[in-house]
Amino acid sequence: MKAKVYVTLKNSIADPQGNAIRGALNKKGFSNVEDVRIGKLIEIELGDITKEVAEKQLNEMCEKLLANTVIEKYEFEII
Amino acid sequence: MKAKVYVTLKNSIADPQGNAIRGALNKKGFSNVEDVRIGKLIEIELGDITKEVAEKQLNEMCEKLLANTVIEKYEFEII
Amino acid sequence: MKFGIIVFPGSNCDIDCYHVLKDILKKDVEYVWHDTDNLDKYDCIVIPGGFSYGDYLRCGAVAQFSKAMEQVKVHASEGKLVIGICNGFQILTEAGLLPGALVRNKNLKFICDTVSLQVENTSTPFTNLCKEGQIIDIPIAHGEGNYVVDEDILENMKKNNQIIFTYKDNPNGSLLNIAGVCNENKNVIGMMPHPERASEALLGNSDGLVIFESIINYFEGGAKNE
Amino acid sequence: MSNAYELVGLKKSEYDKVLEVLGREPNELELNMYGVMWSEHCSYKHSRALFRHFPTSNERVLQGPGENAGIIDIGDNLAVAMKIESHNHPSAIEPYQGAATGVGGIIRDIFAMGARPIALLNSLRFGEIENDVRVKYLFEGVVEGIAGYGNCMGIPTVGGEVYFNKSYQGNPLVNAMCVGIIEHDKIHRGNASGVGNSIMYVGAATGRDGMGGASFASVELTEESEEKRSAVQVGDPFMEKLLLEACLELLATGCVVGIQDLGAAGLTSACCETATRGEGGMEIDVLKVPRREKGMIPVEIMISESQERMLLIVEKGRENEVNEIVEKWGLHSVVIGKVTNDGMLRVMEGDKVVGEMPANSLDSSGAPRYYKDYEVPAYYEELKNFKSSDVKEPDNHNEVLLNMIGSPNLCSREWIYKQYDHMVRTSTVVKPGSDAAVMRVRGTNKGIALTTDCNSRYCYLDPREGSKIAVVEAARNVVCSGALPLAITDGLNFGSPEKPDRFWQFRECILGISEACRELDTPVISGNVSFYNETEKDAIYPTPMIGMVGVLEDVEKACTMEFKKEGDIIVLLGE
Ligand SMILES: Nc1ncnc2c1ncn2[C@@H]1O[C@H](COP(=O)(O)OP(=O)(O)O)[C@@H](O)[C@H]1O
Repeated sequence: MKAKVYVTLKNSIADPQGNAIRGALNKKGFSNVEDVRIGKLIEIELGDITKEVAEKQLNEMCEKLLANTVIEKYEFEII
Repeated sequence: MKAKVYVTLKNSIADPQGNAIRGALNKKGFSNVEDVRIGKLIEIELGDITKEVAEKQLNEMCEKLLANTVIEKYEFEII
Repeated sequence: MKFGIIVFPGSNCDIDCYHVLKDILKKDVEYVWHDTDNLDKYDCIVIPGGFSYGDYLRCGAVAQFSKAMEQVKVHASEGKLVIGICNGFQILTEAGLLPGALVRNKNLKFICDTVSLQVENTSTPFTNLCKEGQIIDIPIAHGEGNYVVDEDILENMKKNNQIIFTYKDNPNGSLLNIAGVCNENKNVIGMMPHPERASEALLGNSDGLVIFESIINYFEGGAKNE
Repeated sequence: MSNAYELVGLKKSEYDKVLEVLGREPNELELNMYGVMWSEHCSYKHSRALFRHFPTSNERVLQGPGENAGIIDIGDNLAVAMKIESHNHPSAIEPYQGAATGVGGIIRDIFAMGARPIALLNSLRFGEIENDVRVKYLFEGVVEGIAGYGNCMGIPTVGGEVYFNKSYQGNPLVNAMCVGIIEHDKIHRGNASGVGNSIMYVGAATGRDGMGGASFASVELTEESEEKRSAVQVGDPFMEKLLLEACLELLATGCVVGIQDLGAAGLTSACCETATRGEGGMEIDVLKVPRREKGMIPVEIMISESQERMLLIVEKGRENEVNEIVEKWGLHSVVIGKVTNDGMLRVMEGDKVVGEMPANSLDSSGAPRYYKDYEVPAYYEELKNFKSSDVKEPDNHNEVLLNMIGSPNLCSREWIYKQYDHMVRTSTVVKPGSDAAVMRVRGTNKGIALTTDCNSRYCYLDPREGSKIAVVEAARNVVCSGALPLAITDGLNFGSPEKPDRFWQFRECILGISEACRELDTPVISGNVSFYNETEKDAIYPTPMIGMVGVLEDVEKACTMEFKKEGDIIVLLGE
């Protein structure tokens, strides 16, 4: 079982890195780019478990380690 | 037009960060976790352009700025 | 009184804190390995700077899971003192012992420099020897020291005087120039600047000593508050 | 490129030498091992012959060139270990990781001697930065990579230098220097001694990183090198921090008889070098080597340049002691072979012998050695006609001064060293921004002063004089900080040694450094050579970077360069 976890900053949190990249893209000629937000994509090889167990585990992993819920939100996808 | 860009390390490139997180998850009781790879998720607000233009732009952005193609590969999705 | 300095894989400033407490202030101090399950004998726990677990994923994220941090929670709940410096501050926020989070510096760069701090609250165990509004020059060295916190929590923190240090000249984009905060009980503090790097004339700066001396005073000198 | 030996970078004459040594044709594994070991980077085949000019000993030198690092006595049973190392080509391709792994490699060289690393320095060269996005990218990436690795390790980066000049446009230089402190009786060396002793492997698992990186560093940068991009190594400073602490703890137990880091040419070089310095032979089993990727074949395991790995030679019977300490630091160690005395490096794959070569034939002592022709370049004769009296005096001196202060080569370096944690471990008494950094030596009143210097424009104009100037500039920086100059480590960066004019520059620089070091009694105790820093068009300026250490008996007497207070008297010394 494999999963992809997407961790992104909450909307209320400023993203200086995203801003810097937006600025760089604008300067490079992509003047239409209005906003850039940088998050994380975490790919996990979960081994031989069922989908239910995987879901339960992923929720726990995200809450405990993969995301800091003070500033981040997460989503995941099992594939 | 909005896009999500996924930037990940090429398979041949070591991912010390992913390794360390795998170790932490294993120790935390998720002993089934076999591999963790950490990449970036970049969300871009592209403004009012057509899908074709968006695709062209995204390819260029990735090659030039968003991914370091020496060690990373990328994919994107227009939404 | 006795200090314990927690050593995680990747801690770097453990020896600096030890040196100040032991060699300069002549206090009883021990290193405590991260897998300890007992902190009973210590009055004040120091969580030092460095890159615990490489600071991979997020600074301080992995360290919060150590056995030692479980004990730090117990220690804090008993009202004993905890001071987290730099990475230690990050670990304390990750562990939920302090409010808020530390994100990337606004300029996206690691910054090593000496900055001026204003002491905002002198009635804590960590600042009781400071003068009201005192300015101290303390080194910083971090890439992720930009303090953020939800507005409602911030309001509470203000009401409760939990903002302890602010930067005179904000180096990293921190909300309200915040450089250090404490918990509601005022027995757990976290600060990005490194007082242990400013505790010796040989290094050209001893402004940081007052923080360690305050802690000692709190235990041994009949603190002026609490 | 049809011959197998050419593919691994060997010349016909070199291949003939392999045939002669083995008395048969090498198999693929063996051929590759010769290829990496006899590359310029590992064998110093074009430079070794000139090293005899260097003064390398005096009563203070405890370890001269030839080991992982040089060691110089600073009195009271204490000594300084130091070395400089280039990581130019990797940094040209991936600046962050190239510079980071350069720092990682030089730190391992220092703790492999048993020394505690206490400071890092670096010397950087880039093309002209104004209006060049590629140069900006390289410069920012390199600085960030150095910061990323050193900061995480908790070793302060306390000094360095950077210059911009068009000769480095396609060939940036990234040289990193590390300095450690050690007690005289705690010095360890990379010897595989004691027949039957165990060869143990500690640290990161082996992947296909930097495959052929050693031979890669010895060829000119061309379009083709783009293809080798997957050869990029990624640094893991956290792993290295654990490795450092574990190794220093291990060395204190006395169960380790030899230790060597796995750098260029990976296991191949570590095995043949330790064997040559020790009992002469070694047998290792590639199947016992921890691997990160599936399906790796013996040759990949033997020449991989994965980072953060060490080879230990452990007293037979004490392997468990090693395992325990290593595990305490969250790492693993395994026995991969044993010391023998038959003079052979035998590579096993389980029970099967897959390669067998005289260990000392791979090592630089057995590698080819060239005595190249040299020739005074045309430009040198031309420039000799230049007279400074022909230069018109500027009308507006203020404007000239402002231009100079604002130029990339003279402006403040604060932007760089603010990104380096230069204060961690609270020993930096004189911080970056002065002539030399001064570090206290914990537990004593002593201090050491550290600097790197080289004005490569001078070295281009006159390699012999320019390199002397580099040495004496370093010495002046050390002296102005209140310290007595003791020794140098040199990072020699040049174009192709196979071109007579470049080789002349190299030879002249060696002679210049030697003369200055002899005069100052600051022997050369370690160093590094990086050749082939040229593109199809041009070579870099000859760039012999000088890293110098000096000692202060009383660190409180350290001196900084700024004016202290109004009314102080200003004296000009010298002519
Ligand atoms: N790449 C670098 N890394 C760290 N420190 C640097 C670097 N470049 C310059 N510095 C520091 O900045 C200061 C000024 O450098 P430089 O102008 O080269 O000095 P000098 O000409 O006196 O040798 C020195 O203290 C030096 O150590």
